[in-house]
Amino acid sequence: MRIKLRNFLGKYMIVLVLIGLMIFSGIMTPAFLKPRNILNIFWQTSYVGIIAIGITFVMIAGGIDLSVGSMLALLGAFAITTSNKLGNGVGPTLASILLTYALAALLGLGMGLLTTKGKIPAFITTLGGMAIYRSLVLNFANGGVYMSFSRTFSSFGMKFVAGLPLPMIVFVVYAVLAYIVLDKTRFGRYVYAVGANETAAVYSAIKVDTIRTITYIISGVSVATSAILLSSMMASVSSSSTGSGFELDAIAAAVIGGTSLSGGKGTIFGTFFGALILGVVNNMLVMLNVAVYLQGMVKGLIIIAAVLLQNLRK
Amino acid sequence: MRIKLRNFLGKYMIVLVLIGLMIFSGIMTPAFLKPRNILNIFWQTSYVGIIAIGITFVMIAGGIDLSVGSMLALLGAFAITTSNKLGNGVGPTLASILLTYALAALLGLGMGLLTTKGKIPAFITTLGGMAIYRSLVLNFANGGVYMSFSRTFSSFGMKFVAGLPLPMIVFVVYAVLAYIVLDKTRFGRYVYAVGANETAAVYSAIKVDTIRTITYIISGVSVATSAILLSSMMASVSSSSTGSGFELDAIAAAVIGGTSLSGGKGTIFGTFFGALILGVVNNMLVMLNVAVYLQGMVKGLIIIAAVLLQNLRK
Amino acid sequence: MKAILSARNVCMNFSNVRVLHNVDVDFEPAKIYGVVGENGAGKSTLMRILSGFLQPVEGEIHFEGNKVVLNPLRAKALGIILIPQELNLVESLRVYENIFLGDEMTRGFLLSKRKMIEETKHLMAQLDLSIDPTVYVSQLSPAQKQMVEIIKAISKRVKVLIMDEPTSSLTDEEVLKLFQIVRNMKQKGITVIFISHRLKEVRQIAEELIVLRDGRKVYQGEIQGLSEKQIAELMVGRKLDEMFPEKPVPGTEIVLRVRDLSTADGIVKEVSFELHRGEILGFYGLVGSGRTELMEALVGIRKVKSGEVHLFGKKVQIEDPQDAKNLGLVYLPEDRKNAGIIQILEAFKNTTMMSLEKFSKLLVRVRKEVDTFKSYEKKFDIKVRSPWQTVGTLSGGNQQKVVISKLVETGAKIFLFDEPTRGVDVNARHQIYQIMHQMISELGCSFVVVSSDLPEVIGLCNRVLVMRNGRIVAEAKGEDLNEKELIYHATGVKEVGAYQA
Amino acid sequence: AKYKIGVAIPAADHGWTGGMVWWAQYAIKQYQNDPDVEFYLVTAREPSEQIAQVQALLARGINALVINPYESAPLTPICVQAFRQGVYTVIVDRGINSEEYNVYIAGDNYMYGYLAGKYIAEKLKGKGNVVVIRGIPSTIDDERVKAFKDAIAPYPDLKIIAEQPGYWSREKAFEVMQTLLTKFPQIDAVWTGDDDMLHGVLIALRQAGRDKNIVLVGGACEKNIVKMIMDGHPLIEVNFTYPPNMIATAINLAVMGLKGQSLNGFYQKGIPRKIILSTETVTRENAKDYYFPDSVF
Ligand SMILES: Nc1ncnc2c1ncn2[C@@H]1O[C@H](COP(=O)(O)OP(=O)(O)OP(=O)(O)O)[C@@H](O)[C@H]1O
Ligand SMILES: Nc1ncnc2c1ncn2[C@@H]1O[C@H](COP(=O)(O)OP(=O)(O)OP(=O)(O)O)[C@@H](O)[C@H]1O
Ligand SMILES: O[C@@H]1[C@@H](O)[C@H](O)OC[C@H]1O
Ligand SMILES: [Mg+2]
Ligand SMILES: [Mg+2]
Repeated sequence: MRIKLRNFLGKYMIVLVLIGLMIFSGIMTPAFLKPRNILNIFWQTSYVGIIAIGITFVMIAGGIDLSVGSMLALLGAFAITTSNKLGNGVGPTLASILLTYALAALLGLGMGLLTTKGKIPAFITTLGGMAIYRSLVLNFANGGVYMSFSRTFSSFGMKFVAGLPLPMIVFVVYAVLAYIVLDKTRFGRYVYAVGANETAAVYSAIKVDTIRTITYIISGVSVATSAILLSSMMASVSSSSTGSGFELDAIAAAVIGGTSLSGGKGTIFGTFFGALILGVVNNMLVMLNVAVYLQGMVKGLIIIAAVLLQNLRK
Repeated sequence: MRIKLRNFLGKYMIVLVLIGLMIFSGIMTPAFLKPRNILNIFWQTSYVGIIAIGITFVMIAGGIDLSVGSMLALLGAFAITTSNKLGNGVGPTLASILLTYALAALLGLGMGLLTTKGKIPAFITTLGGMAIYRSLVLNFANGGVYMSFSRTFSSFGMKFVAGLPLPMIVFVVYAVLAYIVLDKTRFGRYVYAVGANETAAVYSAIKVDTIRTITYIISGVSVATSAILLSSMMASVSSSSTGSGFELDAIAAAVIGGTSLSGGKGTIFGTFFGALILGVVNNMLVMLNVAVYLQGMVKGLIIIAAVLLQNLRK
Repeated sequence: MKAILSARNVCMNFSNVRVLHNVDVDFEPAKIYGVVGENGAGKSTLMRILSGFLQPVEGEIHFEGNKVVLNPLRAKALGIILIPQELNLVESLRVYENIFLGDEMTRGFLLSKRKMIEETKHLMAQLDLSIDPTVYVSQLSPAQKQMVEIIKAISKRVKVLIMDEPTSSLTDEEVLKLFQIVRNMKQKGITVIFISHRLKEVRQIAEELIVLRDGRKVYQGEIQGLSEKQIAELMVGRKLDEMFPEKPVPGTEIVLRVRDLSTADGIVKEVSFELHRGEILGFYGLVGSGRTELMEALVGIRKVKSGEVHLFGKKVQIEDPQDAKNLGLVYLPEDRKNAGIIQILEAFKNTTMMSLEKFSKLLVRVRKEVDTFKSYEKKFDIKVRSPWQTVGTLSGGNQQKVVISKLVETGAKIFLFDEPTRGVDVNARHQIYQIMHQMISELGCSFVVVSSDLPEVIGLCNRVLVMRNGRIVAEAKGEDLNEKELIYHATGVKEVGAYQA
Repeated sequence: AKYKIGVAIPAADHGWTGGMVWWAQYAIKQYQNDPDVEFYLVTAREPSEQIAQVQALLARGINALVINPYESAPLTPICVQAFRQGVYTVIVDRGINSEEYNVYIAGDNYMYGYLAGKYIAEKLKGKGNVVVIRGIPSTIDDERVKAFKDAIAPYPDLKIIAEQPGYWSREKAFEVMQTLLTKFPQIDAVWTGDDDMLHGVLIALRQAGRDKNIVLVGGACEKNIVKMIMDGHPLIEVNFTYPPNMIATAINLAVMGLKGQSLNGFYQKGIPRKIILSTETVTRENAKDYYFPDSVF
C-alpha cells in the first residue's frame, strides 16, 4: 500500500506540482483559472512542447539538440517561402508542409550522421547547426521578416477545432503518438537501450548509430511541426528573433519532466508536463504582473522548486 | 615510432588545428599575424577562456554550469559596487576583489549543494541560477549599467605587463595553475574519478558530493576572476547584456578541447586551446571581412570541422 | 564430424600489439568445449571475433563450411550467441525487456508486453529461478544478472552458444542449473563453448578442452584424464605449486566484532560475528543470501538500522567508506565493472585511487605511483602493455587484479573481500592467496572473504559462516568445513547440490 | 583603398537591429564604386564581443570607426582609445560616456516614449486602461518607459494596468497580449516598445475578436506598420520615428569626415559633432515619406 502510494506519487508528482502552481496562481488572480486562460496556456506551450517531445527522444538516446531554435526559424521561413511560391489553396499548402517535413528530416539526418558517423559530440554538431541555420535564415531575408501571402497557409495556425485551439490539439495528439512510439514499439525500446548502455545495446545487436540518427530525425520532424504551426499563426517568421532561446526551454521542459542529460531516462509524460509547467510559469508571470526585473528570479526559483519537490518522494 | 606519432598527433592535434587556422587567416590577410593582433586574440579570449577552465572542472566531474554568463554580470556588478563604496586606492580595490571572490565561492557552494544534496540535475540548478542572477543584476540597476568610479579598480583591466595585456597573463597563469590542480593533485584525480564512475568513486572512499561541490566553487571562482578583469577593463557592467551567451561559448571551448558532457574526460590543455580556437575564429571573421550574415555559418562550420579533424587520428 | 564454426589463422591486434597469433580452431555441432587460459591469454578476444563483435586483422571465420564475415547482426542471424564476460544489461530496463532486447515480440507495430513476460516466466521456470520478470535489472545482484544474461542468450535461436565466464559469480546451485541447461542444449545439437577459471567446472562439463596461452592455441583435445593441476600447467606452461598454502594460525585478539547488525532495507537481519587478527573468515551462501549487503553495511554504503560494530576493541560509527578506510577497514566490491574499476582511467591510477595521500604532499608523484603499480604488476602478474593502459581495455581477470592491488595498497588492516578472485586465473589466484598470507604474517592483517567458489572457501578460510535469507545460520570449521556441510546450511536442505564429479 | 572604415553594431537579434544591419549594408553598397573607401561590417551579441571586434578592427588598421555601442559604458574605453589613435570616430544611437569622439548621432529615446504617452493620453481623453509591453530590459527600454510614464503622469485616470516585457519579439508580445486579454475585459490602449511587438499584439487582438475600440501605438516605423497607417488602419493612426537608417547617415558622415567634405546647407566646414535626430510623428498624411518598402524593417 505505502509502496504503491509512493510509486504513484513518484510518477505523478509532476502533475501535482503543476496543479499546485495553478491553484496558487488562481488564488493570486482568479482570472488565471478562466477556461480561456487554461486553453491559452496549452496553446502557448504547444510550440516549445512539441519541440521538447522531439528532444526527449534525442536526450534519452544520449544526445542533445541545441539547433532546434534556429531550425524552427529556418523551417518556418522555408514553409512560408514555399507556400508563397506555390500559391493559395489547400493543395499548395499541403505541398509546402510536406516539403518542410522533408527538409526537416534531411537536416535531422545530417545532424545524426555527423554525430554518429563523424563521432562529433552532439553538443558541437548541434551548436554548429544552431549557428548555421540562423545564418541561413538571416541571409535569405537580409535580417528581415518572412511574410506569408498565402491565405490558406496563414489561416490554420489560429483555427479552433471543437472549441480547442489547433496547436493544442496537435500538441496533445503528438504527445500521445510519441508516447506510443517511445513506450510501445521496438524502436522506442532501443532508444532507451542505446542511451542507457551503449555496449549492452551493441551486444544485443542493435544498430546504435541508426537509432541515434533516427532520434535526430524525430527532433527535426517535431521542430517542423512546431514551425508550421507557429509560422502559420504569426503569418510570418522573424529571421532575427523567431525561435531564439527555444533550445533551452525545450531541454528544460524535458529535464523538469525527468529526462536525463546523460541518456537512458525520460518519458513523454514527464516532458509533456514539464513543458506545461514552464508554460504556466510564463503565463503566471504576466497574470500576476510580476515586475519586469524580477521575472527571471521567480521563474528560476519555481523551476528549481518544481524539480526539488519531485525529488522529495525519494 | 608510429604509435608515438599517433599519440602525439592525438594530443596535439588541437594545436595543429589552431595553427592551421592561423596560417590560413594569415595568408588571407597578413594583418592577422601582426603581433598586436595575436596579443589581442589572447586578450579577447581570456574572459571566456578563464570561465571555460572552471567549467572544465565541473564537466569532468559530470556536471554542467549554465549560470556562468549571468554570474559574470552579477559578480562584475558586485565588484564595481563594492569598490565604488570602498573608494579609490589599492587597499579598497583589493578588499572589493576579495569580497567578490567570497561571493563567488558562496554562489558556487550553493549551486554545488543544490545539485549534490538536493539531487537536482545540474542543468536545472544552473539554468535557474542563470535566470536568478540576471534578474538580480537587472533589478539593482533597473536594466541599466553599473559604472565604476574607482580609478584604481578600473585601471588594471587594461594594463600591459612586460608588453602583454594583463588579462592574457592571468589567463595563462590561471590555466597553468588549473592544469596543476587537475592533473597533479589528489583533488584533480578525484574529479576524474567522480565523473568517470561515481559508484566506483564511492566504493573507493572518495567523498563524491564534496568533490562535485568544490568543482562548482572552482567554476564560481573562475567566473569571479573573469568578472573582475572584464569589469575593470570596461569600467562598467551592463546589467542586460554583459556575459550573455558566455555559457555556450565556455562549454563549447571545453568540448572542442575534448571535454565530455557525460563526465570523466577532459584536460585544461584542451580547453585552453579550444578557447583560443573560438577566439581565432571570432577575430578571423572580422579580419577577413566575412559578410555579416554568413559569419554564423562560417563559425559553425569551422567549429564542426575543428572537432572532426581532431577525430581523424582515431 | 564437420565443424560448424571455425577460426582459420585468426590474428588480432590492439594498438599494434598482437594479442592473438594465427589461431586455428574448430567447433563441432552438439559438443561442449571448455576454453581455458591465463588472464589476458586472449579468450574473450577470440570469442568476440567468433561472434562478430570484433574483426580480426588477419584470418577467416568459417560457418558450416563457408567463409563468413561476421558482425553482431549477422552472427545472431546465424545463431552464434555470445554471453559476454562483463555483464552487459541495461540496468534501467526491466528483466523481461532485457531478455528480449533486440528480439522483441510484437503484435503489429506494438510490443507485446504480456507475451514477453509470460515467455520470461516460462524460461525462468526451466531454470528454477524466481526472478520477477518486471523488476528492474538494477535491483538484481550480480549473480542474478548473470542468470538473466544466460536466459537472454538461450531465449534465442541458437546454434553456437559462447559463454565467457558465466559462472564467475554463481554459486554451486546455479552452476548446476546452468550445466543442466548446457547438457540439454547439447542434446538439441547445439555447440556450447564454455570459458571458466574454475577448472573443476570445466572438467565437469566440457567434452573437449582448448587451451590458449599468450594468444596462441597450445592445446585442443581430450579432457578426460587431465587433472585440474595438469590443465593449469597447460595454461601456464610450467609446473605449479599447490593451490592453497597452509592455513595461517589466527591470533586471539578480536579485531572486528559485529553485534546484531540489521540493515535499514531489511535484507541483513541481526547478524553477529567476530573476526580475529590474522584470520581468514569465509562467508558462504546462495545468491541473495545477503552477504554483499552485510559487507556494504559494514563500510557505510548501506544504511544500518540497528546493531553495533567494534573495531580493534572500540565501538565505531561508520557513515561512509571513508570513515571505514580511516579506521583501517576496506571493502572490495563484487561488482567489478560498476563499483570496482574506473574504466576510462589508466591502470596505475586505479591502483592508487584509494591511497593517493601516500603519493602526494601537495602534488601527486606519478613516478612513485607508476613504480608502485609496477610492483603489483609483478606480484600479481598483471598483464598490461604499460601502466598507462586504460583499465577498461584489460582482460577481465587483470582488471580484478588491479582492483585487489587498489585495496592492498591502502595498507588497511581488515579487508572485506567480496568474490576477490572472480575471473582470476589459477596462477594469479595462487599469488593472491600467497599475498594474503604474507599480509597476515608480516602486517597482522585479517580478511573476510565472501566467495561463491566452494573450493576457495574451503581451501583458504579458517572458518566459514553460512548465510541464508540475511541471517548467519551456521559456522563451519575444521572437520565440518566441507562442501556437503556448507551446501546443506546454505540451502537448508540435505543432500542437494554437491558436485557429482 | 585609401580609407578603411569599420562599422560595429549590435547583432540582428530582433527586427529593429535587423533593420540597422540592412541600412548599414545599404549605405556600404552606395560606395561600391568608390575606390577610396573599404568597409568592415561586424555585429556583436554582447558588449565584450563588440570590444573584441573593435580591437580587431583597430589591428586591421581602420581610419574611421562607426559604432553603435552595445551599451555605452563598457564600450567607452575602446572608443576613446580609437579616437586617441586618430581614428575618425562616429558614435551612433547609444552614446559613450566621454567627449572624445568626432561625431555623435542618435535618436531621441525620451521623446520616443514621451510622444507615445502623450498621444495615448490625448486620444483617450485622459481616462482609461493602458497596457505597456516593453522591450528587452535595458537602458534604452528603461528610458523610454520612464518618458512614457512622465507623459501620462498628469492624467490620474489613465491607469497602466499591466507592464510586461515582450522582448522586442512578435511571438512573445502575442503571448503576453493573449494572456492580458483574458485577464482584463477592458483595455483601452496598448503601447508596445516597438512595432515588431505591435504585430504580435494585433494578431492577439484579432484572434480574441477584440480588435476594435482600442488605441494602439508602437514605434520605430517598421515598414508594414507604416503601410497600415498609410492605408488608414482603423486602430493604428500614428507612429514615432527611431530610424535604424541613422546608421546609414552615420556612415555617410564618416566618409565625408575622412574626405574633409562638409554638409550641404551648412556654412560651417566640418561635420557637426552632435546630432540628435528628432522623433518625428508619422501619420496617414506623411506616412509615405517614411515608407521604405525595400528595407527589411
Ligand atoms: N579494447 C582493447 N584495447 C586494448 N587492448 C585490449 C582490448 N581488449 C583486450 N585487450 C588486450 O588483449 C589481451 C587479451 O585480452 P582478453 O580479454 O581476450 O583476455 P582473456 O583471455 O579473456 O582474459 P581473462 O581471463 O582475464 O578474461 C589483453 O592483454 C588485453 O589487455
Ligand atoms: N538495490 C536493490 N534494491 C532492491 N533489492 C536489492 C537491491 N540490491 C540487492 N537486492 C536484493 O537483495 C538480495 C540480496 O542481494 P545479493 O544477491 O547481492 O546477496 P549476496 O548474498 O551477496 O549474493 P551474491 O553475492 O551471491 O549475489 C537479493 O534478493 C537482491 O535482489
Ligand atoms: O534595439 C532597439 C530597437 O528595438 C528599438 O526600437 O530602438 C532602439 C534599438 O536599440
Ligand atoms: Mg576474458
Ligand atoms: Mg554478493
